[in-house]
Amino acid sequence: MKFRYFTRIVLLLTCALPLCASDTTAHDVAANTFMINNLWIIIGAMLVFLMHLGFSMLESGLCRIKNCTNILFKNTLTPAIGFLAFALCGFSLMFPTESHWVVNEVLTFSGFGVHVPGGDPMAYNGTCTFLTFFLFQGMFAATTATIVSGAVAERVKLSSYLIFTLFYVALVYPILGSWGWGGGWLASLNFHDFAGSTFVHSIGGWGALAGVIMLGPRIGKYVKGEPKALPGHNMPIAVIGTFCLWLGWFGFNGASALNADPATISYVLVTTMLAASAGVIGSMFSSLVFIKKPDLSMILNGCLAGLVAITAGTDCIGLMSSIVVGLIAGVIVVPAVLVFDRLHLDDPVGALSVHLVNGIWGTLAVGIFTKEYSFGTQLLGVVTIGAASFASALFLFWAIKKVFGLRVSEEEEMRGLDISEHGMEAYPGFQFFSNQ
Amino acid sequence: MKFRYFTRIVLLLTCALPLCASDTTAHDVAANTFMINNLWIIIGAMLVFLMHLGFSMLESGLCRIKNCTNILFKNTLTPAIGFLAFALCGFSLMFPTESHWVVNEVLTFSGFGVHVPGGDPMAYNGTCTFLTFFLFQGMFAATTATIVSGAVAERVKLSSYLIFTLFYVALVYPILGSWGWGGGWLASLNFHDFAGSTFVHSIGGWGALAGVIMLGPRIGKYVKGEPKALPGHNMPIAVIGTFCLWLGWFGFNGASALNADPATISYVLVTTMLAASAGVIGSMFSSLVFIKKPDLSMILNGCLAGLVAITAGTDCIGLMSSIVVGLIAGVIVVPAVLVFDRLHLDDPVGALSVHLVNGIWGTLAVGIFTKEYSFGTQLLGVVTIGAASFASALFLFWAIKKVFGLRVSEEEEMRGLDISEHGMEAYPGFQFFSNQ
Amino acid sequence: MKFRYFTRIVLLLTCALPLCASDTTAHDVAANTFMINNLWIIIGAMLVFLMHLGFSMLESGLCRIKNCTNILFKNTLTPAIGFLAFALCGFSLMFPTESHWVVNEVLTFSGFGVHVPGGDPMAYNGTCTFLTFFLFQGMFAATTATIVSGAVAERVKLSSYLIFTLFYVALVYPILGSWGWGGGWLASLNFHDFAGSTFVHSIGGWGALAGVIMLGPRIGKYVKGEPKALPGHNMPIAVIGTFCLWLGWFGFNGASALNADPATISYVLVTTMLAASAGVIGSMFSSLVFIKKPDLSMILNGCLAGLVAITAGTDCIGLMSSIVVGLIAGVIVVPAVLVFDRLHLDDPVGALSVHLVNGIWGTLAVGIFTKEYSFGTQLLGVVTIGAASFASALFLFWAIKKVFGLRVSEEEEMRGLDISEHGMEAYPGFQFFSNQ
Amino acid sequence: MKLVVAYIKPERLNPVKQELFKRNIFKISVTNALGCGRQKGFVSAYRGAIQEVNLLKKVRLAIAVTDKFVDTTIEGIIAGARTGAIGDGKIFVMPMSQCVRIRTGERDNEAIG
Amino acid sequence: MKLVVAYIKPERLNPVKQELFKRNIFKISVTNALGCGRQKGFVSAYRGAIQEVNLLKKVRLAIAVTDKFVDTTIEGIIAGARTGAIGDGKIFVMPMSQCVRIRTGERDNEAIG
Amino acid sequence: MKLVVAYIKPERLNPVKQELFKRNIFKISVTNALGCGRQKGFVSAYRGAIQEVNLLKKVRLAIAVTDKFVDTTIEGIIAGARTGAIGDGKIFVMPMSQCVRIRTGERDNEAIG
Ligand SMILES: Nc1ncnc2c1ncn2[C@@H]1O[C@H](COP(=O)(O)OP(=O)(O)O)[C@@H](O)[C@H]1O
Ligand SMILES: Nc1ncnc2c1ncn2[C@@H]1O[C@H](COP(=O)(O)OP(=O)(O)O)[C@@H](O)[C@H]1O
Ligand SMILES: Nc1ncnc2c1ncn2[C@@H]1O[C@H](COP(=O)(O)OP(=O)(O)O)[C@@H](O)[C@H]1O
Repeated sequence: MKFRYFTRIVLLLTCALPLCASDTTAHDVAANTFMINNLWIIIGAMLVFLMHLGFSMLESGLCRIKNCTNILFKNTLTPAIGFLAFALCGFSLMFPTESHWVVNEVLTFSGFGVHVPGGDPMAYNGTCTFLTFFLFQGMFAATTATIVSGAVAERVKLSSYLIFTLFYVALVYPILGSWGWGGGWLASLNFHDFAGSTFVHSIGGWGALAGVIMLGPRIGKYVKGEPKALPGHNMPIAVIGTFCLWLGWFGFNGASALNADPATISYVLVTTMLAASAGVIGSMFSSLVFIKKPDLSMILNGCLAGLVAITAGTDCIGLMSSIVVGLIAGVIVVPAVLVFDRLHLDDPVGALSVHLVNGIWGTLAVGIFTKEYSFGTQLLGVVTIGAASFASALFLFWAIKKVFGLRVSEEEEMRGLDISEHGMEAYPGFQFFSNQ
Repeated sequence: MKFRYFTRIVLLLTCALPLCASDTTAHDVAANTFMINNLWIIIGAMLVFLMHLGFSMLESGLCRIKNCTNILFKNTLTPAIGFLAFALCGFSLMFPTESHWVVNEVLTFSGFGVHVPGGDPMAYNGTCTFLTFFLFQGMFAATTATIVSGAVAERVKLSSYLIFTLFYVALVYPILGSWGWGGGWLASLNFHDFAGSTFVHSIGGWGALAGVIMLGPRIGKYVKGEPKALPGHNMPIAVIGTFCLWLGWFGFNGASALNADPATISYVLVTTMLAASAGVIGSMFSSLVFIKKPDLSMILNGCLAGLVAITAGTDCIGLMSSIVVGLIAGVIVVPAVLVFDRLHLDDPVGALSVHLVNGIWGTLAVGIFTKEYSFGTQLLGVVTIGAASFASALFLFWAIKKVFGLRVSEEEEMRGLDISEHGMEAYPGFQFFSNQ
Repeated sequence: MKFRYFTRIVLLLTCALPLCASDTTAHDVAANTFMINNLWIIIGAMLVFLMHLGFSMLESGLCRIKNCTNILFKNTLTPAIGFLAFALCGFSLMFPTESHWVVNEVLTFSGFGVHVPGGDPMAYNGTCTFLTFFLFQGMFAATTATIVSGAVAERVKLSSYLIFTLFYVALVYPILGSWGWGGGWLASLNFHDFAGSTFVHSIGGWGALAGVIMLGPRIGKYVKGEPKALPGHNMPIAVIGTFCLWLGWFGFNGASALNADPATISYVLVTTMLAASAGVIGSMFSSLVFIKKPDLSMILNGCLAGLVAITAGTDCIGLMSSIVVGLIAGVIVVPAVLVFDRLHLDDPVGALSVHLVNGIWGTLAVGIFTKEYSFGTQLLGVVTIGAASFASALFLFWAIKKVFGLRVSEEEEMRGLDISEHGMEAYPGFQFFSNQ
Repeated sequence: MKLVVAYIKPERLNPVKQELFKRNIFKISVTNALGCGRQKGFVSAYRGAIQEVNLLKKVRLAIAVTDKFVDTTIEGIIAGARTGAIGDGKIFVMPMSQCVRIRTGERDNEAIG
Repeated sequence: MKLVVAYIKPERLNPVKQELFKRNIFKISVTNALGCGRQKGFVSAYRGAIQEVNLLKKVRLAIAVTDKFVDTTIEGIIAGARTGAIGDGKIFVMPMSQCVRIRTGERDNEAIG
Repeated sequence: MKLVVAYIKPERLNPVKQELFKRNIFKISVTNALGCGRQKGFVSAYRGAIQEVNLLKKVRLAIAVTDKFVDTTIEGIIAGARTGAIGDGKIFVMPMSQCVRIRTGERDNEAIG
């Protein structure tokens, strides 16, 4: 009902104007500030949503043709399951209502389902409505599972992956997240993770590591101990994915300020852009040094590495330092990929090197490049969150393996998950060599 | 002229500040509110624009290689023709100037071309400038035609489709739209269609049904009465399309509030996200039940089904109810596809099941899940708009068929519209089997 | 640190409210206006960023399979190098600090590195923080190089292209840009280029022309003097690219207002949309006339031609005139492509016809369709900027050719840059005919 | 034994398969091919530049049969592939000296069917 | 001289290559193919509609060898390609009257290896 | 009649076609192929992991000719395909016992051209 709305609003406005008492005005000014902040966080939530498209394309592009539909399927379901799981359970485990904790600063829970607090919407947290906050956090939550998705691709059973996602987003991510962003004990220790180098990327990365270990490598990846190339099948969509992630990250980092304060958000976006750019450059040189050629998939990883690394300190690391943080992230992502490969940790898309390694690096970088935050506390956060998330993920994968099985059969894997799990191809009509 | 601008504005601001009279201030506060509302609607318009990319990719991904260029061509022209047609004629048929009607609450017209009303821009409707409103509505208008595009794909003549688009967007959509969003008789009856389950999706869906009937099925689709699979050729781009639509929908629904009121837009975005997520989940289970496998194209349809369904009541349906609405939408979209197929209504992309079936379901759901709106009125809207749009579309297609012909020749269809209409391939160099 | 933040802000707000002195309020009102303007420019910067994805996809889609990875690599590096180069050097060459010039209105320089001016953030230019302005300008800068990238594709050496980009963005673009947007001599003459028909697109286009001349055509493009078709390999991604550019342009033009004034930005977005739509339509008819068929790649060029052409006068050209400007742009882009081809200026993606020809047309159109700006001055701007940028680009390419060589070897070109420069394919597993 | 190789129009593959099935010939191998023959191709254009397409899309069939089945096979292919228009394609029959079924190691006449 | 042509399962290509290499046969040409044989394909569905896939993915090998190498070649192919399941494929041996190395113009036995 | 089959480098297809046209051979069928021969391929890397590419891109030509055209055909292919570098490819000539034009049913010498 579009047009009709106006007239009402016009009436409201014209009624409001003549009052003009400065009290009213002051309130209106605050309401405007609130509207702007709220709008920016809404925009941020949409940008984080875009990251799900990013992950879908990056992961499917870097996998083989025969598993493409399967990856797309998983990545379409991930935001759906993730958002619902977080909505119906996770949110209430992450953000204590009226600072109420079940176990002080460690565990909170205020019931299943979405409970919109009553009263003045501006009262909830002063910069956005409860539902805006909820939307933004829900979009965040789902990204954690998506990180795992890439690392376990091409061999994990669809159903098992979906069950893992459900529990990881409904339980593990929010409980650990409450320690920092919910105002728990890590927050009390002044641990600083502005937008989630640890709470999103490391938690996702540790989950990925657990998955990779529990699943083992893809058939044909290691022949007589030597890592073999199983090249990703579609570079343009991998690039689309990376650009969507890059763009989405401006919302991921920028709206994590939870307000639209011009100084803050412009600072955050500039450090984000500088670190991403430096990550690209760093990984290009690193790729030239370590693997003797400019590998496209490596600079895509390098870009994301820079973004992951700046995420923790995007609000407080200096401009020049953010270039350094990104550059280092880009440089280390390449040897990290090689090392994981040598360790026979088969990660088709480089999720471990990007999210885990640089999630850690970025969190520690806050302790190194700023005065306000101590390296010790940052390290403590990295270790405790790492231990807790890795243990939970290992347990989850282990339990799912016991009950449902984790991996498709050898025959299904050879044939490709597209045919064996979905009975359909990603590119019907196209001809391709299917001997890999 | 960037930098120079500043100085002027700075001057303006510094002049304005010292005045500080509370009258002026109250006006400035209102001006700020106006700016924010206007900005959100601008953003909404851009997000709706993104849906055109969404449709292009979804439709081309779900069609065969040999018609891919043709679909891309149509979908690139659709927003262009649609926007111009709506600008030069449709807008004036949809939104009465100063509440002036030619036939009361049924037909309005204020002349061809864009007529920007003079005076204070804030006077137009209190939340955005005339041109912002115009832009947003223009973006909407073009989506209606795009819905038809997918259903008639792979056999319709390019020129005939373009002529249909022209008339549908210039005449049918705006006249019917004026009954509700222009403040016409349906609006007076308190018919509620917040963002267009009926006015956009059903009108588009009925147009699609008319097209499908007038064209008949693609060659090879029904062999001895049995529906055969003609698989879509590129799943990654179909997923890109779906995510672009999903993202665009936040603007489609969110900015249909025509203001950036934090409570409203956060509510709308949350119900939209919940319904889409539930649609994905619902269609996954429905796909497992009805076709015994998790079909990717079905969950893409399911996601859109959830979005279409929530569109009418995204502002007023409860949070939990929005999950139910989306879930049902996702569940019904799969049998709907099967039923249309059994009826030999050949719809390559599932546009009927998504937009028509769920446009109806969503409009009725407002009557079911809310107290403010009556089921009877909602049904009345569904039926009258349905009858009027279906009849108009049938007439348009019939007339075009008489004058120009609707369908390409059998030989052209077999060869593919890419070669026969455009003389070019979508993927030159790639090899594919072309015996379909 | 999300949740903790709130409480602080809530405290701040609740402290602020009771004061209510109208002085404070007036200041707060101005601060809100500032926040909104700043937010819009931030959004604009993100939209301009999206254009890099657009260029990547358009250019790779319109080139051959065997060079696809290489183009993606270049286009991923371009924003990274471009942004860093502009940040560390270009910005300071473009925007004089406190109106200080080295050579009056011709050359400014305030040192290497990013220097954030201290003091009140609102003092910098009244509508956005220094860093917002910096971010927006940085995103712009990198687009100039991207324009060159498409024209020189499929034969330029990766390293040589990157070096060119570095110098073009760090030196040429900002120095020439300072003449207008930095407040230099062209600005003083009232030369009007709102968002960069000249400063971005022509400068890019002249760079492209220099590159095309210095490189010569691709092998096989001209056989016995006749231009041969070397068709682009992936139409869907070319369309994705075009839509991303189209969408990004709303930010490119809209946020070039450097404020979110409702009247201005809605006007700019409507003229932008009208010109783009008209460009599509114009190029369709032009394509039918000149090459006797509706060529998809031509309407993609036509769309962009309309956008480039309206860029200079998007704020001041009338609504109907903007349709005319776009229509003419769309019409001329087709013969322009044919003429460049006849002149053996081999431009795989049509960058010359889109950015150079229509950058000129758009700049002149401001002189034709408006009263405020003189055709003479517009022409002067076109000629001087054209001469300066073309000469600089020629010199750069010449120098790079001398020192490093510009073009890959014949063998590498035949094999494709993907294998010869990167040792990888864009679509491993897919089969394609590789005899082109 | 003979190997019957045929180049046909892609859209005739399904009819050919059906005609062969009718004649109890179930074993076929198919390859994508391009062909140039009397049907001399066409001159297309991309962005206004000439594109000589003289390699048209064809499908290559290979069918190994015993000598007495050769004529039936040829007849079946013709029944399915003939449209009467130029470009219908050719059938080539080549002598074959051995045939082995990989699964069983069977040879020649036992292996062929 | 003979041309040994084999249609095998795509995933057996690497083992076959290895077995041939072991037997000092290094020169092979490979083509993508589809095959229909005893392994009759499967009925799939897309959006609930029937899709009869009776052309399965295969790979075609062509190996030109001197007469005395024919058996070794066949044996090598079988060693690499046999899984024992239906669909393992066939080997066809055809007489070859000439062989030319394009690079040198060498003929027959000199050219074949 | 003979079937002349050649595996050549993809980028030599156009020159070969031209050389054959000069010699009045207009009918050719072309297939995509991969080949492994003396030109032993290369070791590439993707994300630092080894990728042995020993199947190089080739194009397979099949040309059915009457016996007296065999030499001209071979000569034409060599003229177009020879670069002198390893990997130029091979020509195989196989006896052909029948040839049928699908469109007309013409046989052998009438059908071949
Ligand atoms: N002599 C030949 N050698 C190889 N392939 C041939 C030969 N003659 C015809 N073909 C194949 O058959 C196809 C159809 O041949 P064409 O001469 O166009 O039609 P028709 O046989 O109806 O006269 C060609 O495209 C080519 O693939
Ligand atoms: N007579 C034949 N002519 C041509 N190709 C054949 C023939 N017989 C088998 N093939 C090829 O061999 C493949 C496997 O044959 P199939 O009969 O399925 O298995 P098996 O040989 O194990 O019984 C087929 O898909 C087909 O490509
Ligand atoms: N004996 C053979 N059987 C099948 N194909 C062969 C044979 N010899 C060569 N080829 C094909 O010819 C191509 C070139 O052969 P190669 O030995 O690399 O070069 P050259 O012939 O110049 O020595 C190979 O890639 C392969 O496709």
